[in-house]
Amino acid sequence: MTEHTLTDLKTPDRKTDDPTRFLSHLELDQPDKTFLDSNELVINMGPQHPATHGVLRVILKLDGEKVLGTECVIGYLHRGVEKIAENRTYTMFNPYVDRMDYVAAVSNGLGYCEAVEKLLNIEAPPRAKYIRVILTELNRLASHQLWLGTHALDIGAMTPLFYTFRDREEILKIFEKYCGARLTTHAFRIGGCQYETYEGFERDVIKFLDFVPPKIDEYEELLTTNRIWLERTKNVGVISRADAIALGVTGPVLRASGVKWDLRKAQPYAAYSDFDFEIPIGANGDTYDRYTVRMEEMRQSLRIIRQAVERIPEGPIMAKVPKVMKPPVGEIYHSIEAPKGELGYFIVSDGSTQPYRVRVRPPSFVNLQALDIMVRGALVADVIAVIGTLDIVLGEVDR
Amino acid sequence: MAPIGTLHYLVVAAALFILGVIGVVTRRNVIIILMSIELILNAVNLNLVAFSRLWGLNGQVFAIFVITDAAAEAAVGLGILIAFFRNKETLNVDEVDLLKW
Amino acid sequence: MLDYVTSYLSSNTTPGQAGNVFWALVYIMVVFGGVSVAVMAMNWLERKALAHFQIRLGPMRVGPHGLLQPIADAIKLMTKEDIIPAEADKFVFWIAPLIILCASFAVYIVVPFGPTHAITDLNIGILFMLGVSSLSVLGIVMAGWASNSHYPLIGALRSSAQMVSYEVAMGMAVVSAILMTSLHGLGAYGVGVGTSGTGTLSMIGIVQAQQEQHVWFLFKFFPLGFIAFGIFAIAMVAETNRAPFDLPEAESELTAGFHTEYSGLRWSLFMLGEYAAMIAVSSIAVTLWLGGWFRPFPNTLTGDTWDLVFSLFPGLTFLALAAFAFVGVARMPKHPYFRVQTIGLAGFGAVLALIGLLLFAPPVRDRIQDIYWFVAKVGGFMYLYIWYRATFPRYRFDQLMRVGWKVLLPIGIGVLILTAVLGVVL
Amino acid sequence: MQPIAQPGMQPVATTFFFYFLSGLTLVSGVLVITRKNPVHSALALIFGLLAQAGLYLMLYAPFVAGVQIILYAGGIMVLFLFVIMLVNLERSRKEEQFNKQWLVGLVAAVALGALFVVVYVKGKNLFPNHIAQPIENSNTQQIGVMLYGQYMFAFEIASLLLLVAIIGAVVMAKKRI
Repeated sequence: MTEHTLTDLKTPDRKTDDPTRFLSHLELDQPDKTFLDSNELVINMGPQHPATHGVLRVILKLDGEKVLGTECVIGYLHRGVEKIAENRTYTMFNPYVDRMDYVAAVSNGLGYCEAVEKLLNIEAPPRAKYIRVILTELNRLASHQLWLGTHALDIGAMTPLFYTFRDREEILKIFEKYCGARLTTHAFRIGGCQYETYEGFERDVIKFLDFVPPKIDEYEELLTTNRIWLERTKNVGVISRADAIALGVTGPVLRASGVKWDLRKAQPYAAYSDFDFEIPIGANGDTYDRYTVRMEEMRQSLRIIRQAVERIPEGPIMAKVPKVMKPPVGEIYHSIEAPKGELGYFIVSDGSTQPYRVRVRPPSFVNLQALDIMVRGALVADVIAVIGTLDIVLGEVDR
Repeated sequence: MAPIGTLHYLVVAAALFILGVIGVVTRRNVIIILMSIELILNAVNLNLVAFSRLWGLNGQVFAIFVITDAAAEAAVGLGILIAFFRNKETLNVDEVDLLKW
Repeated sequence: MLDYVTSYLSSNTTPGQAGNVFWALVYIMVVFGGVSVAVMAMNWLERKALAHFQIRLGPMRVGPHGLLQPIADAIKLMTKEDIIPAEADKFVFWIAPLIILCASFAVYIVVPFGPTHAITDLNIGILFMLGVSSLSVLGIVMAGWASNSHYPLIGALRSSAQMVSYEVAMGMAVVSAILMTSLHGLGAYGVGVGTSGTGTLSMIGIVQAQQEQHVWFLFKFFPLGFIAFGIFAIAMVAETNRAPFDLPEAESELTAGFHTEYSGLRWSLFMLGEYAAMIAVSSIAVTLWLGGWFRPFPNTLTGDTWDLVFSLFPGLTFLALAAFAFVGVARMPKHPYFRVQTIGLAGFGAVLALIGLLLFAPPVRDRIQDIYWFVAKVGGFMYLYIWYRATFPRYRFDQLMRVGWKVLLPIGIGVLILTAVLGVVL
Repeated sequence: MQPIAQPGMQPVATTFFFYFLSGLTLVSGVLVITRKNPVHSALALIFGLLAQAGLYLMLYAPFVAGVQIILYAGGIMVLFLFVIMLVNLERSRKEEQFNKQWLVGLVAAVALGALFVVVYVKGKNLFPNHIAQPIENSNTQQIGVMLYGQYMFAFEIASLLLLVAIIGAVVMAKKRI
């Protein structure tokens, strides 16, 4: 056990009412002395702000419009999900994970279910795995659509928001038909799926698959070659390959920096090893690359769903799971590729019906770390673009 | 009421001029001193335009030149002001007592 | 007294020029009232058109198809609590929206809706318009400063820099159009005194110059007029702080820019000023490049038949709108719940149809025609504004400045020089 | 002095407008030099400038009036407001705003006023009685011809002056170029 030293962390002085207090331990770049010296401006962006995607508070230190440093203040949506887990049985905790990344609830459920399955050493039947893949990929699509709409709205393009929400509705309808919920789906159970697919599920999905590609083209038509969009996103919020890896960012943010890392390929879970799909990567690691990567990912998701629907096997959807789950003593870390990046569950079992400790590695939280180095030296407007491109969900950041 | 003639305008201009002078002499804030100078220039303009009604358009042309000069003066003056404020962090004209910064 | 009132009717100048105070006041009332109504209509139209761009319905509840929504909004805004921040500079905070409002409404004094349909015709008309509309930046700066808050201050700084920058490019485009009034082309070089084709700054004079030269300035010295118009069309969007140049009030960055701290009536004054300014700059563009009040092809499609055909347009437009309303009536659900709405829409359609029929009456027809064409052209610009807003993302501040100074201004200067050269050479 | 009678043009309530506008000019002038807050001073100055533009219009100088509005009210005053916002007001507002030079100001004012009175009273007869025919309808054109004809050289010098001012302002306000 190595000794941890915490001396280098200066604790912010919370007694003073100065809003700059959070910046006290930031190494701020010196302001541009060519203009007024006293021109430093500290502004609070959030927690009530139209573009911080919820209740994120970003303290910006500005020199005119240039960002000298940022600090994210989080916790406004903290609900203690991890602590709650310690007082719930494994089954009871399952619906809670839906409330973390509420726009990708299916993925969260999948990660949790698979982690517990791994702990219990059981495996879901193939049909259940295929259903899981179809639903999580649909969820990825829905999450990316929501991201695109809000991101474009942040940059000032109003219309894509309504287009994406129109098409996302079709996905939510499928979810609703499948499990009765639209947002916090709770679609999966430990050991498989609770529900068999409804009558006409395949037909609905196929219909959706035919419906959505022209819509994606429509979004791209509005944005991809739009001059203003290009100027607002190219070379904005650049994060290099090395920085991205060092900060531990994952998901499309990492792939846009040119790292071909996707857990669906790297350590396949569910039924992903059965499908043929590409991992889109970017070159520059700027906001535009993240945009193209996500757009391509939407198309790849459609590919996966089509293969899964065509090849979906018959059979049971639930493995044999004990009524009272008492996993053996031990610990497990299982991670999946959620729409926003690597979503990991670290579960420590003490052999009882309740987990001893659950720790979630949320992709948004880790990706949010990159905000500061992405926006230093940029302008205020870029901060908005970068927050949008990181695709954070505050429910997941704060848990 | 007497009909309005050139003299009326000249009196207004003179009053404006005096106001500008008082402002320059009594104020300390550089910005307001610059504004008082604008007042003086405006008084001159009013005179010029008023006279142009008597002697043709030359006065108006000169008024335009004066406005041009006022723009140049304001730009340079405010530039100096910013440079001054950056170093002294004050707008008080009494503090400008060194020939260097 | 009655002579004083009626004497103007036979004159062929604007009331301001004729020195007729009574008619000038009438015109002022009509124009300002008309602009206010136009702003309300524009508000409704923008919300509806934007909604249909974005596959939604927009206001549908207040009145049939939300027709009464602007009125409901106005009442809401007027009855809202009027908040002045404790740390604000009260007087400046109070006066800032008024400055913007006055600046954007004062411009209408010289807008020529027809050869005699203007409040007055200043012989520095266009200069006056540019000057007065540039005053609204003062209101914005003051609003931002007086709020004593960071977001409004940044918004105000952005906005003043933006408006001052784009005024330069705008001025270049305007000057090249003014230059065209004095250049008849084809050998007539008339900048001096006594030569033919003296230039003019008067708004009415500019439109008449286009008629005399048998060309909209949009097509003069093709493509120079076109480029100048393009520069103006871009700069005017920036001047009015509309998308994609709506940085001063960029919602996602600065919450609401310079009017973040404003609420209720004061806020609505800002909006009124903004929309009035939009209509004002559009009318500058129409006057300078699109032939003002003239109907299409006033010189080629002449003759009584064509005159008749074009004079039917106003009535036909209103009849078409009425037909549109009646289609809406027919498509209303036949549920008792919708009875009031259906009757309201039918009544609205009937009013429109009545106006349309009224406009077919020959005396009205002749008088209304100029105004109709002017308003129709301005309406086209209004639609463009909405279209921009639905389509474009927002520029970043440095990019905005770059476009203004490094793209529009050099092109504007080039166009100006080329216009002058072509005027001499041709 | 004879009132200006314009053929074909009936000036509307000239006397009233003259007193109204000049009153506005003078009151705003007083406010400019007495307000503590520079923004209020600037606001007063703007109103004064606009009132003066009105006076120019009454003097049949529409072009100068337009230039006054565009350049002074729309340009220079925006610059002033911009600078006022840039410099840190919180601190500078606490400073003493007035010099202890009331006496000097008073003396200067009285002396100047006396001078003006003397000049105007004595020189009243020097003003010619004839009035140049105001050429309002082509005022702009006349000024243009004069600017580019008779005053060509001055005009070029003025443009040079503006260029120098631009460069000077940039050099002053920016430390590193």
